[in-house]
Amino acid sequence: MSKPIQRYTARERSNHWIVAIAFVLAGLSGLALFHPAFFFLTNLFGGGPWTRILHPFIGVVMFLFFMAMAARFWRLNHFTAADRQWMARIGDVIRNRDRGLPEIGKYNAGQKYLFWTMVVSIPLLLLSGIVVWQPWFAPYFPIWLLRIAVVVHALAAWIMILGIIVHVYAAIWVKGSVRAMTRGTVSEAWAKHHHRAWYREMTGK
Amino acid sequence: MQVTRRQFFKICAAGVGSSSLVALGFAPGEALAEVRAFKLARTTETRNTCPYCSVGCGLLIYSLGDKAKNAPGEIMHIEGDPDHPVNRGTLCPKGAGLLDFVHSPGRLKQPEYRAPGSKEWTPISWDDAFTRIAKLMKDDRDKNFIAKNDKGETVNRWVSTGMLAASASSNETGYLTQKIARSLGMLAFDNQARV
Amino acid sequence: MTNHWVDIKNTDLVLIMGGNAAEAHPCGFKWVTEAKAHRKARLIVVDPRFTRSAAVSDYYAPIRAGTDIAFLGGVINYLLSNDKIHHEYVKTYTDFSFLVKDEFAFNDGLYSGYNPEKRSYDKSTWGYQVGADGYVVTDPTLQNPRCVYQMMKAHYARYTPDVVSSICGTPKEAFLKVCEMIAGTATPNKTMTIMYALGWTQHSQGSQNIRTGAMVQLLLGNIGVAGGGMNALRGHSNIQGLTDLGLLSNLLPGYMSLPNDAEQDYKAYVEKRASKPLRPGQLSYWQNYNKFFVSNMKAWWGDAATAENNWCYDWLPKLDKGYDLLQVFENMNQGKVNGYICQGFNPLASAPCKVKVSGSLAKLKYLVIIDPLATETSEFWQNHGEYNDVDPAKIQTEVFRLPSTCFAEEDGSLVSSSRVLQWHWKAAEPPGDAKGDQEIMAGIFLRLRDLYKKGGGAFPDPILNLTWKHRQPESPSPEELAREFSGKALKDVTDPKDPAKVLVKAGEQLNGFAELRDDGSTSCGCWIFSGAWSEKGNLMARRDNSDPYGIGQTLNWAFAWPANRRVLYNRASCDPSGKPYDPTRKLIAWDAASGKWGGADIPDFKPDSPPEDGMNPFIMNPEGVARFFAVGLMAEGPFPEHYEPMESPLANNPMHPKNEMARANPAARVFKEDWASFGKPDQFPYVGTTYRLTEHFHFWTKHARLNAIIQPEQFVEIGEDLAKEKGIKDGDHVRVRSKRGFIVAVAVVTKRVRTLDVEGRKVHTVGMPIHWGFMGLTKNGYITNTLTPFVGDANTQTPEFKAFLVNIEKV
Amino acid sequence: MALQSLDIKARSATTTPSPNVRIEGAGPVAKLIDISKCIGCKACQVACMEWNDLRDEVGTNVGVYDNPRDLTDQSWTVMRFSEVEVEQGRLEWLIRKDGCMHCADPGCLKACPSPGAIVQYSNGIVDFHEENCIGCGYCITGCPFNIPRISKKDNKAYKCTLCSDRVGVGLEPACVKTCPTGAIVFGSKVDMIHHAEGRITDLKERGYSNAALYDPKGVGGTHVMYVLQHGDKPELYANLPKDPNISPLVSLWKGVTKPLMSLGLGLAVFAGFFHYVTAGPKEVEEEEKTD
Repeated sequence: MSKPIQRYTARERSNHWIVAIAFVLAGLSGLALFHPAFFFLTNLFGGGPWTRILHPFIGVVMFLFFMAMAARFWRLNHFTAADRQWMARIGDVIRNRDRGLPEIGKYNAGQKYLFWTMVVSIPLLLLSGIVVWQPWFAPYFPIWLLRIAVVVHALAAWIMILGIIVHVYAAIWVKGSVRAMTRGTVSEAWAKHHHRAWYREMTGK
Repeated sequence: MQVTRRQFFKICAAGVGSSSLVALGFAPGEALAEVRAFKLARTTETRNTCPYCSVGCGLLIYSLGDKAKNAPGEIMHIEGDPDHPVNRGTLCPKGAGLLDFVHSPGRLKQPEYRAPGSKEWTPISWDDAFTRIAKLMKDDRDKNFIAKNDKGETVNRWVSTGMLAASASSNETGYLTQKIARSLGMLAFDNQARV
Repeated sequence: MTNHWVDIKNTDLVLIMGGNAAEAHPCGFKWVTEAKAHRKARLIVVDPRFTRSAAVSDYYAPIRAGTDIAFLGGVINYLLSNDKIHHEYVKTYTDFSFLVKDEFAFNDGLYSGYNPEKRSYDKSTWGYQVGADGYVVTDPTLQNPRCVYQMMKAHYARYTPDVVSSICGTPKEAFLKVCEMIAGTATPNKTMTIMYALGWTQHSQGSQNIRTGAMVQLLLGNIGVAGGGMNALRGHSNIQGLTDLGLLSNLLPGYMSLPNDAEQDYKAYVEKRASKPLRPGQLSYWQNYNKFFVSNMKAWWGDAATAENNWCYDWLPKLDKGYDLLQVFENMNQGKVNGYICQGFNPLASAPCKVKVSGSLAKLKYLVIIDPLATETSEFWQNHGEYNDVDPAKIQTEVFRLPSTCFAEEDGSLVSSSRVLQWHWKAAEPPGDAKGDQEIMAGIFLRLRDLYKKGGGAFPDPILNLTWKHRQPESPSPEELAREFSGKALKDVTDPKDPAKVLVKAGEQLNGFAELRDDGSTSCGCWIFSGAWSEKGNLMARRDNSDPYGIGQTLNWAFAWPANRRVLYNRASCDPSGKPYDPTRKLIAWDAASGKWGGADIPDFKPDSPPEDGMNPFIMNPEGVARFFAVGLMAEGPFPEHYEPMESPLANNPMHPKNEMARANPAARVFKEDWASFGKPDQFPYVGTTYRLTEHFHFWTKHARLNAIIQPEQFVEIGEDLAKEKGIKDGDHVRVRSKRGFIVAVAVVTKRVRTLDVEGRKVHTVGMPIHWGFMGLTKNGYITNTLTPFVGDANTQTPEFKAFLVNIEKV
Repeated sequence: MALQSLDIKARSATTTPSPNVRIEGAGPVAKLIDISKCIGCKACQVACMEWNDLRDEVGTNVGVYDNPRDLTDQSWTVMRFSEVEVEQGRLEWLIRKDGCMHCADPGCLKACPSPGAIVQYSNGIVDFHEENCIGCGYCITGCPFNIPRISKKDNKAYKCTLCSDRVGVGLEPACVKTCPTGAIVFGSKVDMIHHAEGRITDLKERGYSNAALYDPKGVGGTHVMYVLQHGDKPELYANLPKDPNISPLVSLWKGVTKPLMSLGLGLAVFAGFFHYVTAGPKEVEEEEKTD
């Protein structure tokens, strides 16, 4: 058995999971207030008023830690020529036909898209969230702005949740990925297969 | 954390199941729709007349309780008397706010006395107040009563003490006050009609 | 009110002038909206401000404060010169044809008999010509230049639309539009009601303002008819009742008057008041004066009042002069008053010129406050910062503050502006140790009586003999007192036409004042209230609101004085033959079959006097008719004349520019020292006027949180032009100053107060609501009466709160 | 009048129909405010506070008659004073009683996320049930008239209930009863429209040729209506909206997006699931070999 390769440090993993937990909580509480079908989720938070009280604070936690994470991974998420080739073959990727895919670095184009989606939607969520945040900030904004904000908030949240569904699924789908965020390491084979450029960088092979 | 195929299947099934169930309307805790309880249900209704202007609007005063001995009624709501031919249940902002006049923090609750030169009130009993006032009045009347004027005409007047009578007190109070004032020979005696 | 609140719905035109009914009497004003909705009535508002009444009016005309007589004089001129009068009515029911004494004259603003030193008139020339038969001489052709019609026409011919517009600042076309609308009600089938209040009374010529209005109504035949009348909208819930009961310095109950020093002879006192008819066949109801008087004395002094001692006539105090509020504060200021009792009255806030009132109170030895609320007066000695900056250590007045009950905590009756006595019932116990007013008055009186009983003293007889037959002497009950003023028979009262017939048995309650006697067999504490509590019970507590005629005459609702009559002078609603002028609004009519007057109201008339007997409708007047010529009854003259307010922006009276004596009311009493307290337009160029707001009641509701919420802080209103001139914006704090002091308040800049063109120049008005003070839940404020002048109407001495001079500056 | 009917027509955040089988009796109710009769006395404000046991702050005067300055959790109705000269030289003091309009298509109810916090009765009253209110303020975004206010005391939304407690026992709302001039009347909506027609005829006869009833269709009509002297210019009355409707943004947000987005999220999960069971996991062969 080959030596595992360190993909995320303990700090990075902690950061990710704080954002992830905050996302789950914000998402569930947000959904609870979004559609009556999900209102039962308020019970997870101690009822409607508590859900309303907690949601924005969770959101702020998510925002702050996401910003830290984004700063950490910013440079790694610039698109390259290999990403474009990879994207051109996304159909093969989905169908698990990975042979001949370009060598890519630590993140593939899908992961980068997710990153930038988050970079756009999380600040949008924060800004629109502040505008409608009762009782602290909402009274200071005009109603027309509140109306824009609720729509922006809902759209941004939707896009973000969609992205995260893809992200979670991808982690489940691509075997060997989850341990990168739990234990911090991936197998050599995994790295070689999915992120060969990064693998070379890490191992010098 | 390694999720096996079997585990994932379970999670998805549960998620799909629960979300579809709630979407069909199995939201927990059916919301109630009850209005605020009607607060006059067993109150006592008393007919009265607005004490402000002279339209003389009829009032219905609602007080808590049924006048049982052990529970003195407390006025908790006042609205217009719909039977009254003039106001027909309506009240102006003053009449509509009478509850807060009845319960005003400015209501006086005990007799008070302010000594000459003093900066404050001190409580005084009713009996002491009446006795002291009567003494002051008698002293002044005895000293300054004019039985005859310079021409020797009988005039029987006392003008060194005066009185202003209420304009919202009842006829019964007004009548009694008039009777007392004139029996004392008072002339410096007016009511709000003057201003 | 000659008519009553609900009756307003029967009108075709409402003139609100000298009042602001929507603001001050909203629930009564409802009947204006009813008249508008159901009779297509129009509403005219004439006021210095565009008021809440104006907000729902059909026509608004601005006017300079204090120029109402000029305006109404112009209306009279318009009606006479355009012949828009109710001919039969004025000819038959008024003194139109009466001839005036030849000596009577009017020269450049002054009537004959003026004494400039005394500022009063010798009124001996102000009368009708009386013939040898003792009756007034008349000229039914109305041609004689000395007849009232001709004299009045000549008097008001000077009030041309141009003159009116120039004095009042009312645009000429607005004035003419109002005249035209008013003139439309001269026909028998149209009527107008006039609603007025303190906007007419609180002037140095207040009584004459009202008289001029009444003259307009008489010309139009609008007095005594449904939907007509002169309707004084009284300010307080029982100000009418207290006036009816004579709680004014010169009155006895039921508008009887106290004797003056010269009236040493009881018979002469009565004869002067029990006027004989001045025209043949007239009722002159005051001829019954002695019945009312004797019954009153019997009510007060019971068995002690006998024919031998003239029913205790000498026990009544006699007047050497008026002792109105202003005179009493003047006396107090001169150190002539030692004690003062304020029962539910707040003179520090309500009386003019706060500095004088406050200084006067400080000269008292003792002050007794009886009130449900902590009033400003009760703390006149207390330092409340800028709002009442006094030094308590220097004020040697002993002050008692006795908590009394409020309406909700007592039984009793109040008289509304409609003259209806309405009973109310106690709903709760008073707070803390508060006591009812009757108990408080009894508490003081009984101790006084004991002191006199034990130790004697100055003239104790009226005190010791005052009737006090109460089951609980220390707490006379409202029922007992109501029965006492309503009256009872002391001996059997018999029918004068048939002495065998007993009308009321001894000990029984009387049915009305017709049963009063002058032989001591009846007792009645207030003759006009007689019958309010008869053997049928407490009529004031009646609650049948049925209105069988559909014109709002709910005769079985409570009890109206006199005799449950709802519209005064209602005989004048019928023509001389006894048929209603307007059958659609029939109040009464002569029913030949039964030989009686009857209908929707109690006839204000001898009920069985047939029309052909020629008795006229105004039965309280010895003439039997209404007077345009006031004979000697008004202080400043028989015909109202325009005078400037005591403080006016004009240097002279435009009607009499050369006569300084006729600038302001020549008969208005001014105390010597107060002349110096009047401001001049060079220092105080703007017209100040004070008024009430609908959100508050005087100085009471600032203690009620709900009312404090809806109008929390003192403000003054100024027009946009003045605001621009002075650089004042909405919400700025301004200082308003008169010669007598200043107030600081928030500025409300509004289109509703407009600049007027008066005598070729611009006149600005500063409007000041009165409701603030240093007690209560609203933001503390200055007492507005800091600014007002210490001068009153020449007849009533009601202070001139409505027109004075101020200056204004941004703070 | 079927004033007592407090059967439920709609509830906020409730996807199934409310009990709806009863007929509506004499039909929905309405409060009609005749601005041409209103003297701005604020009796309605006081009666409202008194009946509902509310006491707003004792504020300050800022140079106008409007007090309290605006609707609050304690002031469910306020008078708004406007001095206008519609014709040159003819001043009018238009005074509008502001408060909840009880829309037939209530934007607040549409926006509210909390089941049963906002209820519309079959008589037309739109009532807030504060015990279910979570204080999110969405009702504010939904309301075309800027009515609901979140209390600083308890973070719950408050507004006029049309005195549902009084109407529920057959009485008129407190403001209606107290109105001294009869500017506010209450009854079945049909009667109120009839009454308004009479008022409009009267106003036209008095020269207000544009007098009209304000019962805006954009919100399905309202159960609080105005008679306006200048029906063509509702904005004269302290900016009464000329053609109010629920903001398209709110309609979008609480309309199609709500189910579509939910569906979208559901589909994403399904898509993942079916991808997994069809395409299978992405496994690294080399690693399996080495295992």
